[in-house]
Amino acid sequence: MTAILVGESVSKHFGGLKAVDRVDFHLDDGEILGLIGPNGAGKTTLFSVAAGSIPPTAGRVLLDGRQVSGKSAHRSVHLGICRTHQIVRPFARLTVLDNVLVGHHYGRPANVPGGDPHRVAREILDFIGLADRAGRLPGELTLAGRKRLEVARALATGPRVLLLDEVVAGLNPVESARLLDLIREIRGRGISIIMIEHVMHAVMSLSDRVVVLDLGRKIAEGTPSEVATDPVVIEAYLGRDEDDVQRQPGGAEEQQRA
Amino acid sequence: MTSPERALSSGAGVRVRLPVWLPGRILVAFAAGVALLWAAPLVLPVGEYTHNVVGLTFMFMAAALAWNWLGGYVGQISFGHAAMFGAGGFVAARLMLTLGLPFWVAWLAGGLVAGCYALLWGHPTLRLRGPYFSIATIGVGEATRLVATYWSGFTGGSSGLSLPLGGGPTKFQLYWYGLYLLAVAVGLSYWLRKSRIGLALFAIKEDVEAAGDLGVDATRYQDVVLFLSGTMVGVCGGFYASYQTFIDPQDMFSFDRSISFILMAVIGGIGTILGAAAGAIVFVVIQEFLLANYSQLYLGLYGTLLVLIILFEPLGLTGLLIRVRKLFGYRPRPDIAAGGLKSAAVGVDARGSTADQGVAPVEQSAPGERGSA
Amino acid sequence: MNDIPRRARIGRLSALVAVATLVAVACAPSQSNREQEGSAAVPDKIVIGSTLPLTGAESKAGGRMKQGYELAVELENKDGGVDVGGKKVRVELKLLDDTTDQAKAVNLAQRLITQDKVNFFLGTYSTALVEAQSTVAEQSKIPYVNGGGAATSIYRKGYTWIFGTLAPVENLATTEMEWIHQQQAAGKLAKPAKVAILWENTSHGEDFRKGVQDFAKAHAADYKTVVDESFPLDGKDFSAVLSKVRGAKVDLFMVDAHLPDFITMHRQYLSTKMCHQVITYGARGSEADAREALGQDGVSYILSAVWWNKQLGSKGLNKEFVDAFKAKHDADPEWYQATSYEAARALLTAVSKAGSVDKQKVRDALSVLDIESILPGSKLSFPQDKGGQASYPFVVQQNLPDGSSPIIHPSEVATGEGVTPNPGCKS
Amino acid sequence: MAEALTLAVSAVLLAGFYAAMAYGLGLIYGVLRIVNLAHGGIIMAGAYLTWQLFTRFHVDPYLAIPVVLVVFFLVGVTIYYCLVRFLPRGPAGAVQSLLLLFGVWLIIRNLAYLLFTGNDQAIRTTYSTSSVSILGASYSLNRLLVFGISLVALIALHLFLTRTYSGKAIRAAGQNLESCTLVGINVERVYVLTFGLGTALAGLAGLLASTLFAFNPSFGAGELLKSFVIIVLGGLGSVVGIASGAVVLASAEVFSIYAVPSYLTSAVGFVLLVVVLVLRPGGLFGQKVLR
Repeated sequence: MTAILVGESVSKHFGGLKAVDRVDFHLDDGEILGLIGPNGAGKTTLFSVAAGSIPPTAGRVLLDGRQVSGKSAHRSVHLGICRTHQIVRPFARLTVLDNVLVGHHYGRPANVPGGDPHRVAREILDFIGLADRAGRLPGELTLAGRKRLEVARALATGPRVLLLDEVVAGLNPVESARLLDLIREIRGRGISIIMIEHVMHAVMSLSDRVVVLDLGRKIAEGTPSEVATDPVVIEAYLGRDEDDVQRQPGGAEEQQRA
Repeated sequence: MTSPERALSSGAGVRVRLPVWLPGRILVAFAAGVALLWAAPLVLPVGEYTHNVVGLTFMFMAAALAWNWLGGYVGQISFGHAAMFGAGGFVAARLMLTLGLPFWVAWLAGGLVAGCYALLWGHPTLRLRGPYFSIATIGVGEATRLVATYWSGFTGGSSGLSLPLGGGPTKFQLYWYGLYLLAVAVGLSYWLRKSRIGLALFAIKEDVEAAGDLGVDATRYQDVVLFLSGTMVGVCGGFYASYQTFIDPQDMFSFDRSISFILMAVIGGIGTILGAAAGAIVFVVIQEFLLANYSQLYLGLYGTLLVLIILFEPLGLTGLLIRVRKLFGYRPRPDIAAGGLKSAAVGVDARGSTADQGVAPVEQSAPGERGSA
Repeated sequence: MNDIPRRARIGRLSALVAVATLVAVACAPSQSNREQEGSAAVPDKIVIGSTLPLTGAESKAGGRMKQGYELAVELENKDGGVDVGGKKVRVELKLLDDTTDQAKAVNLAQRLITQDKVNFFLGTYSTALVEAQSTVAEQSKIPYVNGGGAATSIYRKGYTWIFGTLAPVENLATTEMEWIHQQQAAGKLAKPAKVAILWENTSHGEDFRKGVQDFAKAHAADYKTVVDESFPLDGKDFSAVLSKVRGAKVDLFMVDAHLPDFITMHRQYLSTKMCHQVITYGARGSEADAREALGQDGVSYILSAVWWNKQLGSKGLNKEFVDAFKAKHDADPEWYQATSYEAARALLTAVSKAGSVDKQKVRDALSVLDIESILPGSKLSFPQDKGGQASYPFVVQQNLPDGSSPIIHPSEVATGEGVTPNPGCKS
Repeated sequence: MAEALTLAVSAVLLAGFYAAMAYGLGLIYGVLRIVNLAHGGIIMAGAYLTWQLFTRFHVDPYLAIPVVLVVFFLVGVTIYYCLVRFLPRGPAGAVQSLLLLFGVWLIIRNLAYLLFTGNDQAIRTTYSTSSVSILGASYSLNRLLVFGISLVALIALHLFLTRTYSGKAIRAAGQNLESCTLVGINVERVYVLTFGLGTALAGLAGLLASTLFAFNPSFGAGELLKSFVIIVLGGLGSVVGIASGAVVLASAEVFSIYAVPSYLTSAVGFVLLVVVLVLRPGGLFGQKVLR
């Protein structure tokens, strides 16, 4: 198997805080890679760097050998890598369909053929299971619905690599089970996936491989079963609680936007 | 799809495929409207004064629409559009005075200069959002006004510039040029709103980062919109110069001028096409009415209007219209009701997939209620 | 539709705009029938249009101008109206409020002229508004007399329908300089004298500055301009400019400012213990508001020049005017009422001299008008070489510690003796 | 050299007034994250109230301070309860608040026109033009007083925000809303308090202005814009920042006389504003929130 996405000693510092610290990772073609770690491990930050939302302090991320890090988010999307948000952020005053159309119109890499946007968008909604909601506002959907919408929008950009940030978090068992099947099907469509998850059974059941971050460093990597038994990982999870650490990267990002 | 020009030039009989976002009926209605307004003064017995004021109103409508592209579509409230209005006006006036260029060339040139000036300060400041951007625009506007007033070499300083009388078109003729200005503005507005670009702009307005994560190049689109907006407002400035035949920096660049654009758009319904235009009409009518009668009350009236609109009907006249139509059983698509845009999805509805249209309970949500600190 | 690159769309869009513009330029029906001939037949009523800033920043001045216009019309109507070719015609004044706003001043003039078809026009107040409004009058070829626009820029445009009773602000400066020159000749002032000119950045200020500088240049041996700064309206802190003046050790402190800036600046001037042989703020200083805001000591010995002063009102026309005004408002008129009164009177006189309400005839009458006047020099005419702007000396006043402000120049109307150098300065 | 020193001192004195002018705007922004466009109107109203108290009841402007503070605190509370309260929170709300409060400003201005006409008013006390001499140069007593009062206000505000419960609540609300509600702070009350306080401070600025300048109903526009510049220079919503921002602006204006024609000195501030916004959105002194 060839690696489609490669991270070379990626680092992201906010002031003194090393949110991500020299992390190497790779994602093989058609693979589902689980990315886990306690709060403040720097998972989301790593996503943001990989998706080009924020530039890395050092290191780089390559998609098929082409650099995607340090560019603006929209460029990365056009190169075929798309991320979803932990807290869903749909365009509240656009219909579900229009939400998807945004991704389809503007996210597609130049080489991906368009076809009739509405048909494509409908297909995606069918596939994701929101077809009957096409004309509604995101606000009228359930949380599960909005999470699906988040994924649908990302799919509409015709990505080759999909970065899913806690898509099943907050869903009831039934809903999350459905969503996990969905993710498998997505992989079935030849899209490689990295997923951040706190819901362990989800990661363990779905991932081919798992990377564990703690305090910005990669502390373990391997098959679900391997990492699950890795003492370092267990220590990291039970050892400390860094809720406060979690705050700062967020805070720092806030400032950057402001 | 075929180009708008062809679409326009297609006479009766000729079949032309129009873009999804441009239904034939809209095009026809548009053409008809322009034609009617074009012919109106030739047949109707309107007083010359009214005639002229209507011409001026056309220009204000165009300007309000142009402001709306930035303020309404992208959600960047500019308190500094007077800077472009003035720039356009003075460049145009200068070109007419010193080079004796034909007025419309001068207008376009003025507009382009204004557009470029807008880009000059806009490109960096558009990274800011919400109040930050608004504050920046206030700074730009005021700084521009002061410099312009001081730069008597170009603007004639405090004594302004007077155009040679009888040079350009008369106020009477300007009616039609105002109409063309408006037509262009409406056309652009429709394009910016209903074509896919509209989708991108709205996405940017709703959540700039999320838009970026879906591949929307926010910077580029905001720049394009600001440039168009600045250019259009600049051309309006040129028109104004020709209309008044005397312009002076204190008036052209005044803060109140910037405000008037905002008022028009907000009164009519920020982010809507007909709204902004209607707002301009209301604005002018109010002024014309109060002018003769209660001139000492007009400030307060605008103030009250602003307050009421923001509190009770953030969509302004458009919102009111929606409410009224609801009384008569009209069920707007939820996104319209929420002040969203009825975009490419029009095409879908046309394709008969309107099953879910409007069944949802429509709660009138103020634009951006979703926003969280 | 979706495979067309965005650039192409934008390109096509610009094409569309271009096409639209070309079409636009192609056709615009030209002026339709406009009845331009002011029918020579004598009507039974003459309507005079006018706008004034009755609200907004200039409301105070506007209100005073209104009194002047109205008084003149009233007196004219007392004996049945203006005599047009032997027929007495009543005069009606149609006066609207332009709220100190250029665009409104223009639009209202438009309305009065094209819609209400007024016969003649009396101008608004403050240079900026008159400047904008006069273009309308010129375009629609209607006699336009104003008592509120002083800037020469208004009259330098080669307009032929615009007349003004306010002498240029240059004269204000010149008249003051004349008096100063006399004092200097009498050895009371430094020679050569170092001059500081501070002027508000408006046409008013520009003209003042020009007046002082021209005079100083003309007498290069006697005057040296060492500070020449403009300042924006409604400044909050003048310490920078003032310290420049202090640094330059000047003798003549020549400022042109409107009331709020005068008060703010002079307070700083006093509280930083500055003092000069001659202090003037142009037209400011003699008004009650100034004394109110700065105190008697604050304004003492300040030189001010105005277009008219009631102290001129002892004889002839002046007496008539002042008495009539007192009778009506039981208050003393100020220069605002005087210049506006004269503007209206000049227009009406021109009408009866023309013996017709024909606009062209009246304009001609105005251009050759030369009448007795209440203004200094007691003659009023609108010399064509001055573009229709009346020109006469100002009256220079000086505030004295006893609260009086006698006219000290020109000597023929002087009611008191000027004091210089400023006794207020110790050491 | 001596001249430069004199200028420096007058710059600092001016900064005093500027800071007083900006506190209110900064406080409200820091907590509610809305820009109070009615600020200029309140300053104007403050000046008129002081003037009325002085002319009708012969209350010395500086003795009127408590009255003005109380009155405008209530005004602020009213504005909040009747209007601002209904705005949606967050960015969209921020934009709407701009328009809403601008409307309020227009109304206040119009009221002032109706009540007091457009004439310029000024307050002259026995000491209006008296002066104090420092290092050889003499300075306006009024300006010194204004500076002193502004300083006191700064310290008082600082103590209030750091020492009292309500003050800490305000700062908390300014920093992190969620956790506020978590620890059971009544956010609504905090907002009312803040808005009232901010308005009261604006009223105080009006009072101070009335002792220095002549004013009319359109007074306040310039003050509003300068307050913007200041809170942006100082980092939106930081009290100490505001003071520093005021000093920067005042010095820039006073000393720019050497660089640009004195007419353009006020433009300097606005250029500064845009540049800082773009280069250092956090303000010259970093983004400190009410600390």
